Amino acid sequence: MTRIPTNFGFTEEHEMLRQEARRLFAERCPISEVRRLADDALGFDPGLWKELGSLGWAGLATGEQYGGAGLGFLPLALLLEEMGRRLVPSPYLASLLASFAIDAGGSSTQRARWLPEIASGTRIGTLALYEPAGGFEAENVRATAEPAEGGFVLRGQKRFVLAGASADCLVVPCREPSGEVSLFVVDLPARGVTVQGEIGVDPTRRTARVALDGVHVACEARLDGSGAAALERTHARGFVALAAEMVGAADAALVMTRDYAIARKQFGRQIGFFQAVKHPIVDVMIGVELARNHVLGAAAAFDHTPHAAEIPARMAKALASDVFATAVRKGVQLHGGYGFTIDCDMHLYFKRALWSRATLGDGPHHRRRLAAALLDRDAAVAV
Amino acid sequence: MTRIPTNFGFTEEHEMLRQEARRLFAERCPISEVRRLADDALGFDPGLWKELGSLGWAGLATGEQYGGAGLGFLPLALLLEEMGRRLVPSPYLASLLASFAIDAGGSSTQRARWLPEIASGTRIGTLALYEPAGGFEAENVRATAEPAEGGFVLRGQKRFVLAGASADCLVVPCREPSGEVSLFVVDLPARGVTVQGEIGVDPTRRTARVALDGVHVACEARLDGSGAAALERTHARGFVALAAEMVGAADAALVMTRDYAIARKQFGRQIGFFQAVKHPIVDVMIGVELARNHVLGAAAAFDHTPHAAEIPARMAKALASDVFATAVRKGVQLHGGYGFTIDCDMHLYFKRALWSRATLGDGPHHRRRLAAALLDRDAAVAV
Amino acid sequence: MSESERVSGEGAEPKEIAEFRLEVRAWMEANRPPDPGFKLPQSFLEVESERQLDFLRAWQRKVYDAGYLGLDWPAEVGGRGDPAKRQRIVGQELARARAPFLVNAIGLQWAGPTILVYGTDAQKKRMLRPILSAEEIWCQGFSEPGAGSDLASATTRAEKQEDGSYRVTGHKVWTTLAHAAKWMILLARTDPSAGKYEGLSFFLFPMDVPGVTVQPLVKMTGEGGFNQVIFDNAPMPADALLGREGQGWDVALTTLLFERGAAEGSGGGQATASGESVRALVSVAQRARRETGFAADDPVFRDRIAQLWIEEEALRLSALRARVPELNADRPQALRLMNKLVYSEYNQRLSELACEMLGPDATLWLGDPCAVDRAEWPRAYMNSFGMTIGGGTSEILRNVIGERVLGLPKTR
Amino acid sequence: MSESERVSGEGAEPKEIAEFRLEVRAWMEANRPPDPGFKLPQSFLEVESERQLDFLRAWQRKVYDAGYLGLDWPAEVGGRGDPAKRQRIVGQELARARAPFLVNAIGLQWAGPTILVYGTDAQKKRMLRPILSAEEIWCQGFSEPGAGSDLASATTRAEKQEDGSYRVTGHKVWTTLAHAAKWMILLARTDPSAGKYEGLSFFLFPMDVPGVTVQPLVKMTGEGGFNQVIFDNAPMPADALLGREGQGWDVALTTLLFERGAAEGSGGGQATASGESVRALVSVAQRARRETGFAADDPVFRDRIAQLWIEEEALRLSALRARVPELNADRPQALRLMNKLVYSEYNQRLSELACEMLGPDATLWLGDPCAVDRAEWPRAYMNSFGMTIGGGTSEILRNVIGERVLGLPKTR
Repeated sequence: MTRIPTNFGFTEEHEMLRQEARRLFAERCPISEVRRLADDALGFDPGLWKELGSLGWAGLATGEQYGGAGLGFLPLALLLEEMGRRLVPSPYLASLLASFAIDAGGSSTQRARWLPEIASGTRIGTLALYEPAGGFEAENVRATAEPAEGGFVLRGQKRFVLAGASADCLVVPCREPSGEVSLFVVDLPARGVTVQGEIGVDPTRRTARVALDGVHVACEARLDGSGAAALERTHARGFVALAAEMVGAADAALVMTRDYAIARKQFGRQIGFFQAVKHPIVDVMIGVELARNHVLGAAAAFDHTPHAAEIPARMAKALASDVFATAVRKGVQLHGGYGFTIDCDMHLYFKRALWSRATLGDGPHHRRRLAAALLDRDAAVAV
Repeated sequence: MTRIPTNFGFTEEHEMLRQEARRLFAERCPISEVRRLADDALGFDPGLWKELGSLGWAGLATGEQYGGAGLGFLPLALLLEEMGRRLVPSPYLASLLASFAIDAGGSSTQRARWLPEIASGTRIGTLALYEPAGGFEAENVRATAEPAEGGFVLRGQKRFVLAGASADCLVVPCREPSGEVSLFVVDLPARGVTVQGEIGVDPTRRTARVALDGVHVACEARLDGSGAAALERTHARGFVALAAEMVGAADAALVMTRDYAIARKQFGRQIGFFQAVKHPIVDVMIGVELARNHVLGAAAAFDHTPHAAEIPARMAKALASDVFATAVRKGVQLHGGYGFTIDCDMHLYFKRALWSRATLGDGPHHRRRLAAALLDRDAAVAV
Repeated sequence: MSESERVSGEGAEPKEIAEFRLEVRAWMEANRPPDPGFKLPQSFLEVESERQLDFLRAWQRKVYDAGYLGLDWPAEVGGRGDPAKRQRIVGQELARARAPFLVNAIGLQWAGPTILVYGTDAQKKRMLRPILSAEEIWCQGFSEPGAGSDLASATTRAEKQEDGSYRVTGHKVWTTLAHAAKWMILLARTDPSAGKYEGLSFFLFPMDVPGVTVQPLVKMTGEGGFNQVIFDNAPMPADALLGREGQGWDVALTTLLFERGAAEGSGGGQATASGESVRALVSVAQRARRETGFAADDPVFRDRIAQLWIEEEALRLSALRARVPELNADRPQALRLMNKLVYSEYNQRLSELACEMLGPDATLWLGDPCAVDRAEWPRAYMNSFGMTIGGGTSEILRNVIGERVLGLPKTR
Repeated sequence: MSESERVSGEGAEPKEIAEFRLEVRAWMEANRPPDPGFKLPQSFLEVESERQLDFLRAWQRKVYDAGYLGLDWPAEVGGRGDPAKRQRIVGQELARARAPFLVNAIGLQWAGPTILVYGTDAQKKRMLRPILSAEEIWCQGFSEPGAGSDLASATTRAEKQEDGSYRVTGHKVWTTLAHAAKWMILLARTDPSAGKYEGLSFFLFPMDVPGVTVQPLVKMTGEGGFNQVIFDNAPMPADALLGREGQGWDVALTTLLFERGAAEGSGGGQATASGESVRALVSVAQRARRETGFAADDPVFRDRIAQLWIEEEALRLSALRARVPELNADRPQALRLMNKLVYSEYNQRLSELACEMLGPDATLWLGDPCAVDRAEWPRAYMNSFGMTIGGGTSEILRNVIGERVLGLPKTR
């Protein structure tokens, strides 16, 4: 029987990290700072990014042999929840996805080459998730890698590349003539790579279109492992990383709404007196707590039963997507006219929710896979 | 452009009928009578049934040339809503389905043979909807009709036959050796036909299993028209007839809950003061009114644009199914412990809702067809 | 039936009405203005710039000059004294033609009808025609920072002067079009010593007096269009009063009935032609890429689209049924009072569903070259809250329906 | 992972615990009673007949004699003084083995734990062991016809006599198992002149005294199992009092915490092994015929089943997380207070979904030879309201959570 520890493997060290993260982001990234960065060209605070690196948080889950802290996924989830709570604009998630991908697909030589700089925060990595035709799974990859002298030539279009305009290193899935998908690591800037920032609905999260127009890379730039398998492992980790962030952000939206329901009076009463206000807030809280359960469960699964982590990971992303969407929908509605203005901070959470739900699969997407795992004997997903 | 009249074709005559129906059923079928009949072997009041016949209501929509009142579908919907409101236990719906089927599939000779007695209420008709393998559409028919001397031999199993144990005349779809489905009219009792009453969740609505074990019928017992086409037309009318009943019953459940919310006090207040009680009641009312719109719209469509009635009919059944289910779910819940007992009348509506949703297609069933009509170019359904 | 027929607005119509419809349709076809080359707002709630305003005023004026506005208003105030039905037809054909909306919506739909009920002859003569022609734009001064859902708690003060005129001091918010308005329908307190409701009066306030400051507010979409208005001892003539002093709450409730679509008589029909929205949703579904192909092929989304179609059709049927009293005998007010609530929530779910189906494509915003339909869907989803909050929040409307239609006890 | 592993109850366990689990599992396998040949109730809420009761008492006795009940109760009252964890494991294995439920649930889960908190040594000695052995069945007398959600309005009177004993007069309803009970936990008013809350006291009432009339109520399923109890000057000894006079509301709140799964310490674990229900739902889906094949192949139903699976797993994880204080630091009470609400509503949706998928097959009732699973699903759906209403309605629980966990103002 494969099981996670009854306490999720939670330790005092994790608790200290959680508290430290909450303190740091409260101090360094109040909502005024988020608003400043929303209008900033770069879109994040390089000082804070550097600090995350020096705290060892950029490589929290990366193995110690590759310069990381090797603490595992659970503390990472706790950290991401705190980042989500403050909507911290940061290339953190982007770099995380790159390190997951290199860790999953790279040989030890390749890991040793790229992971330490990402783990230290010296370089920002990212993973090219989408293409214009949609989908993030390996079967959706249409970009090509043609063998060429001393390496490969990459061609294709990528979209919604997190922190694309800031990244120093891009992990990009391309299809080889054999039909197999491989992951290539491209150090940026590179000849033939055009990066164009996208104008996104969520101003706290920057993405870019990346055009690969005959990009020459060396043989070693191709990660050794199966690209499809590495992508699958990377995605599963990405589901939970993003879900953790979403749970934190949904919780913050909930607390903001709760506070408003206590402060605001109408008809001579605090509006939280009215069950039409109170009960939706309670339902959001319940959803947030249940989604948090799944984030913790999935994080523990990566740490202890990684072969059985895909289902918990999909559950976490599915539930977090729906819960966050509800939290901000109710958040705007229950703030009334004020909630509909740019003066109210809720809109920042609202936009983050739109982005987060859409990225790396929404509720229907993951439930489709989960149903297959539950209902079909010959399900492709390992249960 | 094909359109229903802006007032649905509603006339003063319809209004008088509606009022008369409401009065009659209030008087003849109070809830005490429903409870009595729920425990009755026959399951309905033959006296009331006879009266419906003599009022001309058993043949309200049947053409005048076949002994009916020829008033069309709209007044029928209004009448059925009033029957639903009181949960009137009656073979009315069963007989209606039989007359729809004979009207849709029969030659004028066949109509003249069977419809007048059904329209006058002298004989109770019914239509065999389901078989053990499920489904009510023509493609689900597995019962067979083999040509035999002077007619056919019918074999098969039918289930959920409305008023099966009381019916004098059964319309039964069977598949001929050619693969085509035809409708056969079997006068009951008949040799080879075994009728066994089912024990159903809804005690106000009786159904039966009917076994056809080599039943000989004459050639004229096969309705002339295409069985599949006749079934389709019959079903569409059945959707709306049942939906009309459901809207009436859902409205009654709503009113009962509203009355309880006004009468019952807790915490020193009428419970209807609390929005957790008030708002669900409002949402049920909104649902009931929207479903009523569709019943009226679909009824008017049968009267004025019958070639474009299938979509309105499916909409009516889909929405009524969901609304009635919600009305009784909230009805039981908001009545508290009392609502959970057999002393509270709500359980009768609850059980009717379970039966009605399941019969002739539920929300997902009809939405699947509606989506095809809306989204697929080559949809089989005429839009 | 073809698609265009399926989504049409009305039932079978008498010949004269059908002819009128065809006449309007032909006119729209011939006169619908071309794309102005700059971004137009999605509704009158988001009008920001002078050029948007000029363009939209010109369009309304053109419709009015063609004889298609104020059809059901009396001829002596600029209308035509026709039945309300004809005005509705114009509204439907406007929507069908995808013509621009009528910018003076507050005048046409809320202020004008209220003046028709409560105004003196002089007020009607003065105010109504420029509403129709869009010469004078109107705004509404009901909500205050401390009185949103609880409108009757308004504290903006209209103090009577010795000469019978008034001085206004206070603070109104969410004031759509205040930056463009010549007039405001204003709910203000004339007698602070009277009861909460009895102390209120209703005014037709001239915006171009001293002591009025209009400060734009910005919506979560980044768009403008609504404002806060601060009154600092602003003068208002005696004849600005609509109805009697102390009758303000009753007058305001009448306005709210118009605002919530619960009463007829608007000078220009609302843009609610049936079928429009689900038709647009279908187009999104057919372009939205999902893992399994397009959203239009995914049974889970198909089920939800069909549900919205059912609701849209039910709303269309409401408009027909509302006009047959016998078919509303048990709850005469229900359909009208629930209309805004149902429509606004339907609209919110529809626009959110469009975003869901589009997935990452819905995360691109105005200005991005790859944004689907110029980011119309995330913008529509955000703007949908304007309707579920403004004009009575969904929560308040459920109270109103529960209390007025169902007789449930008051929650307050 | 195999299916049986996927749905198992707990995370990775220390060796001794894992061994204990295997031991219990083996015992269950060997001792689970065979089908008695008559209909068993779905839960302790629906026990009707003597033979059902006898069968279920014997089973509970067997579990107790085997050493698997009262594990976390002190040895001197019949327990074993083990950690609560072991009792939970028994509960999980009971469910896993599909063994009959423990009939004295009110004693094990609510009365016993409350007595452990508030009882005198004498009360603990007298009351607890027969709870474990099922020799003495317990019922709960909280609700009254006029005090359902508003329990503190109870008017049943316990009048103190000169000798210190009491006389009880009043009317309790929804009294599960009253027909079989030797004891009732009774909330009654001892001081009508004191405040609503302060006037209440909590008693361990002996059901076999004169002046007690138990009238069965019938559930909407037609099943019995609960009752009304009418007290007409019924005598009760002085030592029936639990806690102090006037402390009744506090004691009752403690009981409610146990009832809502918000506190640990039940003598016998609840039957909430994870995976059980969705597993049953899957089996229904695979047999439920839909137009397109089986419900298990219909993407719309698959989506809803997956959603329930997600919720079931979330509830399972709640049980783990609730025991790590740091992971509940922001809202220490949340998971426990929301447990009953979430589970009961999940359970209701699950049983309703089963009925929906089964379609007409779910309209056959107990006794019909073709009824699927002996009409278990429509019966389960109806019985699900027992849980969303009893022990605090879902509406009341949302108030409780909003007020106690989130600090929102009281709605009353």
